[in-house]
Amino acid sequence: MIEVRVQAGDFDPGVELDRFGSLGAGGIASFTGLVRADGDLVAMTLEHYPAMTERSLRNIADQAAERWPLSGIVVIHRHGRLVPGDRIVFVATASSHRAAALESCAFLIDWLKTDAPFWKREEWADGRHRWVEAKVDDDQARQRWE
Amino acid sequence: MIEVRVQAGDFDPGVELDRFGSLGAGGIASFTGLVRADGDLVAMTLEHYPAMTERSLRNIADQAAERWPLSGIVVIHRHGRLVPGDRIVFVATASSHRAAALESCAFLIDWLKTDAPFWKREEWADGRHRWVEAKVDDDQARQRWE
Amino acid sequence: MAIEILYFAWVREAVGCDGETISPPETVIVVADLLDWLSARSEAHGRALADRGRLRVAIDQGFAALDAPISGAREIAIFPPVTGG
Amino acid sequence: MAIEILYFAWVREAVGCDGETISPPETVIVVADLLDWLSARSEAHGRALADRGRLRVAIDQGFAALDAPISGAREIAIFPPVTGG
Repeated sequence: MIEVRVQAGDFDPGVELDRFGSLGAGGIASFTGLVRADGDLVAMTLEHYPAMTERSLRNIADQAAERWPLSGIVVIHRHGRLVPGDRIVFVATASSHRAAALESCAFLIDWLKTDAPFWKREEWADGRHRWVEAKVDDDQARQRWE
Repeated sequence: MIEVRVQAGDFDPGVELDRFGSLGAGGIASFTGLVRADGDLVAMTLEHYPAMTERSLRNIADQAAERWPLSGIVVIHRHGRLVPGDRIVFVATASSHRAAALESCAFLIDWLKTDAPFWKREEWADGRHRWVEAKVDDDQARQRWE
Repeated sequence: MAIEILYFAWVREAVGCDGETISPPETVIVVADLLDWLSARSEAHGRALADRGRLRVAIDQGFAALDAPISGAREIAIFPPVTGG
Repeated sequence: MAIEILYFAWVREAVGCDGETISPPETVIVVADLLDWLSARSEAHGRALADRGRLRVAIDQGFAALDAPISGAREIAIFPPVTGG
């Protein structure tokens, strides 16, 4: 089971994890990314490239499926305007090997950060807005999987 | 927030993850361990050492809190008789650094496997029962954190 | 042949539009040539596309390097390094 | 002083009881001595405690090695390597 979703609306991590329960796997790992409660941050808008987004997420999920023995992969990424505390992204993997579930989860989120066509625009309390800059850290995190 | 629970009853990963939402962290990692749907396995009974269990889980959680910048840690471990598909264990960590959340989650589950006083007894369809043997893999997984 | 150009994030804001349909001359062979050619379209284009190190390009929805040929491309997107996840 | 001994998992099944209260002689100084002394209590004890490599011990709810002194201990648990998680 590989499932990829790009959506404006929220998702429920509990519901997603429950769906994995029926796969018979021994372990389920998940990562949920949220808009940080960061001082005067008012909102964060995620722009994306619709024609490319789902395809790139699917490609990343397929790569994880090739590298680890997984019985399930779910990747969900939201777009649009979000406020602090809102969920942005969710990845979950199921496997009979706990290391496979945890590592593939880390892999998926590292790759998402560098390979999925999303851009974050922050709105601050004083009216400024700012496009988030890509982090060198993220490139390094991705490179450890090469 | 560090929370450790040892209980016979089930838990809801979604509810646990939602409680982290209010911590203001950027990322939440979780691992859920389930009874594998493994051929003719009928049930698995988890025996534990009540006077020691909660203390050892708390010690493991404290070690994670010392090593990584975490805003939340939840560890839940069930005991008693469980059937395939049932949840056994849940660990979740919240951090503003995704690597800290994912690594500490792996650390917690690796340490639980070698340091928490639980023993699994399997019941098979033909009436046999068998105490699960500790795995060398588990010791190695734990040692990588030393 | 006509190519659909798309801009995202601050590149979109700096150029001042979501995208445009162009028909570059035959001398425009690789991505870098295209960026040079687009830069000459207006001052806003010039400013938006000046720093190649801060730009990424996708040809027909796949990431492409500066030396990738654009021959046969239908859609070319120009944007900053991604920051999702 | 009396020490509470607890057995878990297959050690419990092999010994045939959850635990027992004992008062070992002064010659029983470390964990290994205690295992030797307990082994002599019955055939079941002897079989259950024969293979030291398959046993783990906790003194007052903390893991202890075979050469750990038992002096002052109130509760000593004997069990197989743990298999939770």
